[in-house]
Amino acid sequence: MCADYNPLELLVCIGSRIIEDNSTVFVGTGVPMAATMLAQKSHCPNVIAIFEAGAVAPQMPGMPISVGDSRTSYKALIASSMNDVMEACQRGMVDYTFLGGAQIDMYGNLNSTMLGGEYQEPKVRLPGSGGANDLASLCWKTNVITPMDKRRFVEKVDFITTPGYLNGKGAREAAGLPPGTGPYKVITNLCILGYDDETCRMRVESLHPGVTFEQVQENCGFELLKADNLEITPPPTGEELRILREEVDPEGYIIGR
Amino acid sequence: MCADYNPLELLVCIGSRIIEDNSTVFVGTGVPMAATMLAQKSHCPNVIAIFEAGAVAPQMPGMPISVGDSRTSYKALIASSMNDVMEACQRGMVDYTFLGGAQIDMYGNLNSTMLGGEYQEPKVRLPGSGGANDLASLCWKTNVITPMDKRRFVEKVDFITTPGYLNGKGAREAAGLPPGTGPYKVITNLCILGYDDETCRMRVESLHPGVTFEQVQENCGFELLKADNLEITPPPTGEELRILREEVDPEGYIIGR
Amino acid sequence: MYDDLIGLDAGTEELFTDPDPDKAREFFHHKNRGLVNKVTTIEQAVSVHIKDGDYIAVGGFGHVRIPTALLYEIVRQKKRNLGMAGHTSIYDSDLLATAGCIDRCDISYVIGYEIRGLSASARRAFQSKEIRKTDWSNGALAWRFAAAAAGLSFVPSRHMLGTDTFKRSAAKTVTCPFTGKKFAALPALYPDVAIIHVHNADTFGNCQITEGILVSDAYLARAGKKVIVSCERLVPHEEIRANPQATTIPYWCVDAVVEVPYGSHPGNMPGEYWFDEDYFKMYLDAVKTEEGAQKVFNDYIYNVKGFGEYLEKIGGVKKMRDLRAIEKLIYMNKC
Amino acid sequence: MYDDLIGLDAGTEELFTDPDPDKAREFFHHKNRGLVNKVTTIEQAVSVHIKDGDYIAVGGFGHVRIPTALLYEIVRQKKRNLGMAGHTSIYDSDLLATAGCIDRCDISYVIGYEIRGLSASARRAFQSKEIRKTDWSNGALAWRFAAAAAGLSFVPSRHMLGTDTFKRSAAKTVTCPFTGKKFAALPALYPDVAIIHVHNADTFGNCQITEGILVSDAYLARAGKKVIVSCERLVPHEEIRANPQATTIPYWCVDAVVEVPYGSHPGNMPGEYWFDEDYFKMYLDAVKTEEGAQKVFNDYIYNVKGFGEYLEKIGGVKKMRDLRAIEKLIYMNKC
Repeated sequence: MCADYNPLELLVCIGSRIIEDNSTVFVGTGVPMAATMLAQKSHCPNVIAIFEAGAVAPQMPGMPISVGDSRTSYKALIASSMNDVMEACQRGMVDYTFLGGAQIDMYGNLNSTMLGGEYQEPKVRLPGSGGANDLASLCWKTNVITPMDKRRFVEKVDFITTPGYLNGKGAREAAGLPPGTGPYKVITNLCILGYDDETCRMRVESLHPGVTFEQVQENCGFELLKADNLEITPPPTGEELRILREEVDPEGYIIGR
Repeated sequence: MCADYNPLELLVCIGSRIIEDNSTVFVGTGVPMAATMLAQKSHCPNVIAIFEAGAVAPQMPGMPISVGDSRTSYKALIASSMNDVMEACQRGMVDYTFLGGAQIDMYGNLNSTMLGGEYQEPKVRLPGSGGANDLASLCWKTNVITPMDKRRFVEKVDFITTPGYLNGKGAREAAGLPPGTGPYKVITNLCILGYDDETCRMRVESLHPGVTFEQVQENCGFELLKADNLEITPPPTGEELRILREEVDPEGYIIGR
Repeated sequence: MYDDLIGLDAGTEELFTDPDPDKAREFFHHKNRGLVNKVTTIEQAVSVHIKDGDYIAVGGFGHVRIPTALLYEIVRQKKRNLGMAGHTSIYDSDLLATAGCIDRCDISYVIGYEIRGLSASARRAFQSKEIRKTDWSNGALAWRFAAAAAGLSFVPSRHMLGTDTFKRSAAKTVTCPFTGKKFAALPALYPDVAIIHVHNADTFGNCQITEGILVSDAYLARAGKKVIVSCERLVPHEEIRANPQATTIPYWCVDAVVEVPYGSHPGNMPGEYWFDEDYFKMYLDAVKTEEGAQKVFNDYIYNVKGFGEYLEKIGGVKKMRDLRAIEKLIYMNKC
Repeated sequence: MYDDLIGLDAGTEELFTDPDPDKAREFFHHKNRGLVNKVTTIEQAVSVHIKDGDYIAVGGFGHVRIPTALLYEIVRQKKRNLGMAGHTSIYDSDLLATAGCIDRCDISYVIGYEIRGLSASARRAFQSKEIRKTDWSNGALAWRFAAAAAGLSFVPSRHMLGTDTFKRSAAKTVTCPFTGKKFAALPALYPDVAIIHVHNADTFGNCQITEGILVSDAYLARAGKKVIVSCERLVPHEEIRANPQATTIPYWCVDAVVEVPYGSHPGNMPGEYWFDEDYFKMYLDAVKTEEGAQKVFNDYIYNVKGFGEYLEKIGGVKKMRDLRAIEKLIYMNKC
């Protein structure tokens, strides 16, 4: 069955596939939460979801609206504090995190703080780091899930809220961030991107069905690298979409149905 | 009634009188615990006793054997962690502590670590700081309760486990300890001592009934100062002794009856 | 590109609070340790304990276990020139920023409403120079409270480095004397007043948060020079003593206690009631324009006498019963 | 007098563990996160997870909620050259020092038995050069565990300064970049193995300490590279999930779980059983001489097959019932 799906459903389904069972995943609001729930209800029954307000591994009775609401600690293994879970990240216990942002550059640096203008009087003020800076600094692998367009994928972000590879190889370590951490995958509506080992620049690794590399490049504000073995992303399966629509987000908070 | 009492009972009764109601008192094992319980059952119903393992303000059903045992958290207001209560001290929330030691000098420095020999191979190894260094560094006023003799009250302690005034006025601050803290009273079987404001040296402030200043000096290994208004300590009352023997320490753990 | 960020040793923005632990110790030295009745009214709690110019911090998670009744009262009493910790902050900072109560903010998360989108009025307020800003991360503010709770002036940490978040903070760096490694140094944050909503409190201010997550409230309550607690219900002192492990905030941290059933509406109170999504939708729609914002503040804050009248307005006990049913999964057929 | 102490910038003694947070991170990176059954035997827990030369730390408070069964097994398996955190340490360090298991110790409190006096055998052991010593305070070790739990290499603190305790530590000093004030700098302590006794654990290692104080065990469990838990009873996984606020130690910290009813005897297990004062008296009398120490170790550890036989020897279920009655105040007429 070639299912019909919208771009958000695509993001959630593809995002959920990166998650490994028995790994620890620090989960943000929105699409990442839906992706994690989908993973848990499909191929990762024992993924350990961690929420920044302090909950770990709940059996969520429905889609949380907040990473701090009562659904995140429903039948959780531990309901503790933001300090405790952030310290688990800093200690090296957390494998993955999933983030978003208003801007991202070729090194995976993210902006969720401001667009244009001066810092004290920006054109557009955004929420700020929240936990994003912490997670991208301290978790082992940082994934980004975001729609792709030229306004979002930019040459230079207006503000580095959250560190990617900063300006290239070795820069994170030079700045003082823990070694071995950094961006891992970027899941978009068009493709899956990773990073080149040497340059730390973003590179297309898998094209979603019907999408060409040129289309991706057209929707990106910087020059993209291309993986040697460019793959085709398997589309969302009927079963993935069913679980997503019926069990993960029946109210359509995230997928907008 | 002129009650008959032993030296430990005297120490406990006199010690209990320094405690003020509605103050926070960090309580150590033994005589300090008995003094605090006596205070609570007499003039300080709302003294807040804090125990280093994490308990605060219990309604103790009997004399604890340990500052970490279940009696210290029985009907307590909070049963938390050593970190939490030590941080309360560091934050300035704790008024008094009561300590002991194998040696004390004229500046109130205490030794509970070792006597004689080299550090790695001492003649006599003692338990070490426990919480004493923390409390004497971080609580506002440090009291010592101890029997008095020349072996204990010495010119120079073999090891400063726990800071008094170190070597005089300003030395604590120079070392980096929080300002405004330091030794307050020393309760002995012979007298109550305080400290001279200018020199930070120990000074006799009140003689127990029947004790002369000369007797005190004979039992002390360093030269004592004498307060201008040397007082006579009121002896333990019958009521104090009754509460101590019947309610605080009926098993005689501390007072040895 | 970005080279200036990588070697930066100190943020460039303003530190709004004094991290000096000895000044904080002096304050805590004289804080009352008595087991005295601290129960008061919402009006008195705010008028007595919060002064114009104070720096405040709010417990909970922005729209979860927030002290809404106290926040409304701060707005109603037209407190001005407040500083604020915009830590995991949502409806709380939106209210105070939109109403013009704050003139400076340590931001880690403001304006956003998680999956609901953004508040236009909060965005207008935070885009203006009228609010002086310093940026941090959520972890940074959590650890700044913990540093203050521990009576320190700073703690090391390993995030923020290399980013504009660090540059636009007031953090510095420090070298570890054991490993020679570079860390961020976060200044302790001692708020003048912390306001926290809890499930249960006794009249002395011993608080138990009986369900859900703690965020950083155990630290915040200890860091705050003054602490105002609102609680869903007062409980007998003996109930606290029956389970001392559950005490999150000991009484000695607390200056005032107010009993406010449903005091976190429209927020989620874990174990008690779910978000009022109808209210949030109405609010976020209304504040899209300045006029709309004025009207919703008039209708729900300025022109109501207090939290009791507000509760009637949003649907009263029937509404809260419905939100409880969602929270308790009573009407849900998918769990 | 004492002038040398006041300006001292670093302690002179040995740092027994590596505070490098990146080496610790690398270890934690590869620690299993799976929800797998970790239940094993006392023998296996000790033989598999504790190697000669490891640095261990013991939860509880020396004679309160201590993992006695694991300690006896370490003695019985004749582990050698262990390092140890002598934090609030009583019967635990006495056993290991007397039996010759440890050759180095971070001391904050050893040898003493609080109001019972001292252990002669522990004193003999700690007076000898055979155990390399470094001194700290209880607060220092508590904060060193917390620093490790937070993934740091050091934390600042305000004690120890000016004393021989600082001099004979491996602490250093650090200047606050905000206030210019001098602090002690405590190196994070990541033990190779932490052993902790709790009330309830599930088979995955989620632990709830249901009564009494926590000492530093929440931090210790997170600081330990490996963690062995003994529990009074295994509980269904669902029981943990029913009250996640009560989880002190999450499963991902834990490598092995053993169920040992009465596993803290002769220590006090809050809510379960009181100290066995008869046993402590017997023990402290016996260890006054080396021969007596040898005999009591033979009688109660080496020559018994395991903790079950030990329990029979000390009076079995009847004895434990009596200690429970004292703990529960059932026979006490003064409460």
